[in-house]
Amino acid sequence: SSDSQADEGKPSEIRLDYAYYSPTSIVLKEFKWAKEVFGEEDIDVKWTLSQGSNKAIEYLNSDSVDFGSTAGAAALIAESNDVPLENVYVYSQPEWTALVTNKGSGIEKIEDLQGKKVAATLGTDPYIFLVRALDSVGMSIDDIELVNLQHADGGNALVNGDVDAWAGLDPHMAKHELESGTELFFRDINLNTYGFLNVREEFAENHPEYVEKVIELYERARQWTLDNPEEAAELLAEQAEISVDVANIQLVERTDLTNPLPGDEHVEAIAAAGNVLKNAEVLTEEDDVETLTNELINPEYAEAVIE
Amino acid sequence: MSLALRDVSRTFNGTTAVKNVNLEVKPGEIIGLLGTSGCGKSTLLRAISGLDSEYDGEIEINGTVSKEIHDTTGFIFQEPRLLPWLNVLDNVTFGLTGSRKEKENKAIDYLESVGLRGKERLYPRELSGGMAQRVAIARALVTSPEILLLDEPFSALDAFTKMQLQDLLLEVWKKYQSTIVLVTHDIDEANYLCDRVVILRGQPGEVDREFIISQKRPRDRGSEELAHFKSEILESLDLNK
Amino acid sequence: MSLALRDVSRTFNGTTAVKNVNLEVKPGEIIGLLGTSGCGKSTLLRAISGLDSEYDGEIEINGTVSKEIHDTTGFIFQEPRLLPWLNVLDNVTFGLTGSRKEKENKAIDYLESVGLRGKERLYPRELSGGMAQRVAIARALVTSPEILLLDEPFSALDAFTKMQLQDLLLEVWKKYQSTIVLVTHDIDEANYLCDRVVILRGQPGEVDREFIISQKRPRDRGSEELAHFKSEILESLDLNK
Amino acid sequence: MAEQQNEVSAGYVKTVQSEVSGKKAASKTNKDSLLKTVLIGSIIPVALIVLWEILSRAGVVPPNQLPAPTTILDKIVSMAQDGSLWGHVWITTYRVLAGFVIGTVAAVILGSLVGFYKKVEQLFDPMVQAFRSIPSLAWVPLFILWMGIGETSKVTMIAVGVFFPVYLNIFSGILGVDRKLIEVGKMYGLNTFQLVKRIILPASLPSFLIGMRSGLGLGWMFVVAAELMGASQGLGFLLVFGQNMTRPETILASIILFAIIGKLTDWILKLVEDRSLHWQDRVQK
Amino acid sequence: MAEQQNEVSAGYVKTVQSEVSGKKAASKTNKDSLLKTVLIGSIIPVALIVLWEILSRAGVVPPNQLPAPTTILDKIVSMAQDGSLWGHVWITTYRVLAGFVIGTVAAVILGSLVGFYKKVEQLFDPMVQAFRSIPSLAWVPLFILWMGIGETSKVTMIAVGVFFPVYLNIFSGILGVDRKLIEVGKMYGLNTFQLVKRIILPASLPSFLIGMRSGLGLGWMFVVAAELMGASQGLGFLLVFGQNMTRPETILASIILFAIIGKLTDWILKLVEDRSLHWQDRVQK
Ligand SMILES: Nc1ncnc2c1ncn2[C@@H]1O[C@H](COP(=O)(O)OP(=O)(O)OP(=O)(O)O)[C@@H](O)[C@H]1O
Ligand SMILES: Nc1ncnc2c1ncn2[C@@H]1O[C@H](COP(=O)(O)OP(=O)(O)OP(=O)(O)O)[C@@H](O)[C@H]1O
Ligand SMILES: [Mg+2]
Ligand SMILES: [Mg+2]
Repeated sequence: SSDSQADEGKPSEIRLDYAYYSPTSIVLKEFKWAKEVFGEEDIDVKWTLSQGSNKAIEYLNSDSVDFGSTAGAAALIAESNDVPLENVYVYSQPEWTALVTNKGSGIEKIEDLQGKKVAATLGTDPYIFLVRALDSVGMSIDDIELVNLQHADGGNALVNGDVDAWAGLDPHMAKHELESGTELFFRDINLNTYGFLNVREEFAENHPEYVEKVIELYERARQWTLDNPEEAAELLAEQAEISVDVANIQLVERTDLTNPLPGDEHVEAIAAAGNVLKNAEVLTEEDDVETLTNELINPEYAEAVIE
Repeated sequence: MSLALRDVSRTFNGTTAVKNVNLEVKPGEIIGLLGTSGCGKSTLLRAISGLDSEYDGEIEINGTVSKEIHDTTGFIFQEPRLLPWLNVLDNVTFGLTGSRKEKENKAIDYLESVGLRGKERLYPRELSGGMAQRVAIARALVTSPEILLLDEPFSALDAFTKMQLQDLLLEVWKKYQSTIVLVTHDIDEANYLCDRVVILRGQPGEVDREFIISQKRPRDRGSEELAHFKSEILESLDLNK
Repeated sequence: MSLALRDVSRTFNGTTAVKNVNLEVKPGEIIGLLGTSGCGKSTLLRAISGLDSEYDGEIEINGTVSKEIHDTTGFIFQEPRLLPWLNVLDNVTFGLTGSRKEKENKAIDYLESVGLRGKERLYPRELSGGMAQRVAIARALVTSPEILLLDEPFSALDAFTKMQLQDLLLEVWKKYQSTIVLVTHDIDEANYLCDRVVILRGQPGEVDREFIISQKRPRDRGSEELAHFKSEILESLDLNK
Repeated sequence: MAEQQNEVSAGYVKTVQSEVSGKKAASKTNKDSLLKTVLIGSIIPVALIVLWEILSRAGVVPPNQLPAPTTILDKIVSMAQDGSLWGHVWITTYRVLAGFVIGTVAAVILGSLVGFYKKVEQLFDPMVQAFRSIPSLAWVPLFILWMGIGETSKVTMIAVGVFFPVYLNIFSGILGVDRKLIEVGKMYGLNTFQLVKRIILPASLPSFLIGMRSGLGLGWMFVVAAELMGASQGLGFLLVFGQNMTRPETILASIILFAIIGKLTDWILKLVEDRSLHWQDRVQK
Repeated sequence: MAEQQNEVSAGYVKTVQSEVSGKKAASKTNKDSLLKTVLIGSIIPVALIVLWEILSRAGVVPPNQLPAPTTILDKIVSMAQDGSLWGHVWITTYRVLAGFVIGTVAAVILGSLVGFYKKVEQLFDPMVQAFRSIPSLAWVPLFILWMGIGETSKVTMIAVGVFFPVYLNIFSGILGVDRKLIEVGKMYGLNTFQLVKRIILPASLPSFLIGMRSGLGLGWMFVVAAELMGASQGLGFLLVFGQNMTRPETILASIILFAIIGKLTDWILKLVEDRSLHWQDRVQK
């Protein structure tokens, strides 16, 4: 909106999102560092909760936030639909999705899924993960019976026996693991598509230096989290109202915070995801994955901050 | 069927509408119920019909005391109360049972009698006030009830039609020997039709007087005896008295 | 106000209800409209009132032809048509303007006249048929309309109350010099009240005869002249003729 | 029907005949006026769509947020061509209609009982009223738990949506039935069931029909929640899919399909309404 | 009021007084019967809850999907203690009420115009009927787009939900008003506005009130969609949050709060209904 394009490149307001799948955003919000930094310049800081990648993109698309946290693949899909966003920072490499089944179901590897009912939410990271997992053993989505369920419902459907397997998502996945004894029978952190911090293109154009300032803040939060993993898990547990155990699994075991700089590995991962998506007709024929990926990922700002 | 009211009273929210009404009606008798407006005539009819059961006292029909509705009772309400979603014919056949054909034939007979032949397909909203009342009359008479409760049945009719329908009522009465209680404001009508005229008076309404009219039917509407009754009845209605 | 009907006809879905009615009413005149049930009396009143504008022909009120509703016209409908969500008092004050106090005082005066003092707080569903009709009469008279259209206003009243209200009507008429068109089935009533009685006949209804009653008011209800008119009117209503 | 008057003596059969021919003539004018109604009714939507198209072409509304109507139309046409459209439309319509029938029947039964018996009202009504404000999405996990993810849970979900407005309208319709008419039925010795069928339902029909129309609308709304339960086809699925994929033209295509089909089904009910309420003494507008 | 009859001559003022004292007496019996009503109305819900608790304790329902009522109660109590409960309840109630008022007012205005003028009906009604079947979730992206994620879009979303049933009921209520009563108004020279106010609205009040109650229910349902638009508080938020975080007791706590508060607000409307429809000539049950 016009607010964010006030005089001389200084925005009157910076609108950030926070999400329970982006622990650093929670840390940042909780310690009020953004307020501290931008408050000095008379810039308002506004936080909005994103309940999922699709919501974050909706907010970016409608100019309701300036920065939005999404999964990498979601950002790619958004890019292909002309949502004006750029990925400027990688807030984590999470292993938030894996393939899950009930103990003793007899499913031990991907091939066992042949003809089975598998729950996933179409178009989300777990779905992409499922497609890529199947792809890795030469199967396709047509070899299984996909049941489209929301993440939480998918987990419950698995426990109830309505489906045989589930492309799960944390914290649901961790919780079911702890409480219902479900098992992750296929995991591969490299098939997850990273956590992308995206900025609205218009904001980046008008206030490039503030993009950098936000990245600086994220870096500060990342450093703090790396230094204080336990406290971070507690903070997450408290904020997301999940148990500390679940938070620990999610944050300590399954999140890698070491590489925040968008780079070749991310481009590759996204391109690979893009190709799978194209085969699954989530992306259309006209979409050129390489171009899209390059348009999406812009490491300049992060490079300036992180050296 | 015989009918007996014993000490019937009715109170609405603390206001008594009728008080201690006693009345014995022999089978086949026609009773006229006259009284000033609001003295409880309709209330009494509702009690007799069983629609209202919150009266005090006893009502005995054919020897049994009950507050139920007798389905051998026909009621012509003070308003036509036609069912607006049914046309004239269906309104008249409403209370009949049997095959469609039979019911309609019967109904058409009575519609003929009340002068509404050819109006079978009209809906209540297309009727004039008097036509609606005549449909209601046909609807009640067609079921040949053993007890007939009539609440000002001919009030919305012109003098001539009224006479015709009075005669129709007598015909039905003769044929089925119905016991009839007729509420009316038309003293001539009461005199012409009734064996006995009961005058209610006051608020709460109480039985004031009874006139027995023993003249044989068919009666002469202009007879002197009836004229004499008329002036007496009129006098007993006078509020100033 | 003067009133003139010229060649007024009304057709419902292809069926003509009244045909070619012509009528001139002088200011302050009381016209009685008699006719068999369903011959179009109410239809005519509705046309005069302006509620129905789909008639053919012209209706002139005080020299201007229009199909609008005149708000100096009062209408007592054939049914009471009380607003069920208003109590008696509020129903009567419905058409009045001014301060609440004023309106209520006026209304209470008229309620007194129609014998319903003390019933101000009752709701329509708690009224007897005649009481409802009297409320409707009070509601129409209280606005002192210049033209009064009455559709069987006293039909649900006992003989005595009826006479009282006929006299009330004459009082109002005297005071405000209203022009009155009165539909009634009671020939005595027409004779007692009207300057002129118009008889409608047939289906579609057409003006059949007119009787001019020049006797001065107050009239004697038992006078021989009126009795003579009565039998003549009765005869002209006879359907068999 | 002008002749009828002169032939009153010819009577009953004649009347019916002339009424029939009258109906034929009426149906012709009906067609004309239907056309006119449709035309007038299209003015505003068409104007809005044209405006929207112009704004889109002029670049005022960015296509990534609100694609132009032609883009959406393209989307719908392409879905129609590859055949997927019919699948979505058909399965959703089927679910809504099935849920509608079940929900309406349940509402009629419970609504009549509650409207008629004070004890039943006191027992059930408070609970029903409390359930009424639970959002459709809240039912989703419970329904999956109780009924799994098959068609049963989907149709039941829609039935729940339909139930409440129908119930509410029936209940109040019955309460509003004029005592005078019920008494007529009682005088003819009707038992409770007959009374409901012959007096109460017809008398409360206006309210009932509005309840049905409200309920049908809600049925369409509940489809989304229903199709969150393991559907892979349907308009609600299409909508959520479009939202997950940030595909505005899919979202808007599904919205427009909802509007069109919803309108069509409502129109059928409205026809029924006009047919069955012709006896109402309405003011001519 | 037994004395009233004997004091008719004392007249008007007296009548009012005795009516007042009559009301007092009535209010006492009212209280008793209210208590009784509440008790009877609780039988079924209480029985269900007890059954549920027993099943939970016996392990028949898995606690990670459907926690026991006591667990849910604990959750609500703990939310009440840490104060977050009031925040959720208050903000949602505020949104619903604001949306309810706006939606109702809009529906009354458009509904009256449409009910009254044929031209307006032909212009607007078809479009409104089409919009009626668009699910709440479908509006979310559009509303975010048009109005951002502030309170405006949330309240508007709820207003949209409230609008349709109120509109539909008003419209049909007006059509169903007895021509006879409207004519009375016309005879007294009322203009259109007065006619609506003094005759049409009171006469269509039963229908209107049911529309309001339906609308309020829908308002509660639309809250979830509304609070998908960037809310961080509210019952709808709580529900979706619980779903996203797999917290069944949060989900169920929010459902129960929806039911309770929804029921309370409905009960207020029902009281208004009973008050304002006492004139109806209803059958005593
Ligand atoms: N709305 C309508 N639609 C169709 N026909 C109607 C309508 N209103 C009246 N009619 C017909 O017009 C004729 C005259 O009706 P109207 O009400 O004027 O009679 P009336 O003289 O007042 O009779 P009554 O003394 O019984 O009240 C009747 O045949 C009636 O069926
Ligand atoms: N439902 C009711 N609630 C309260 N009061 C009522 C009710 N029904 C009737 N009343 C009262 O009972 C009294 C008698 O009414 P009823 O209808 O029996 O009179 P009526 O003799 O038939 O008069 P009319 O000749 O005017 O029809 C009236 O004072 C009326 O106000
Ligand atoms: Mg009476
Ligand atoms: Mg008439």
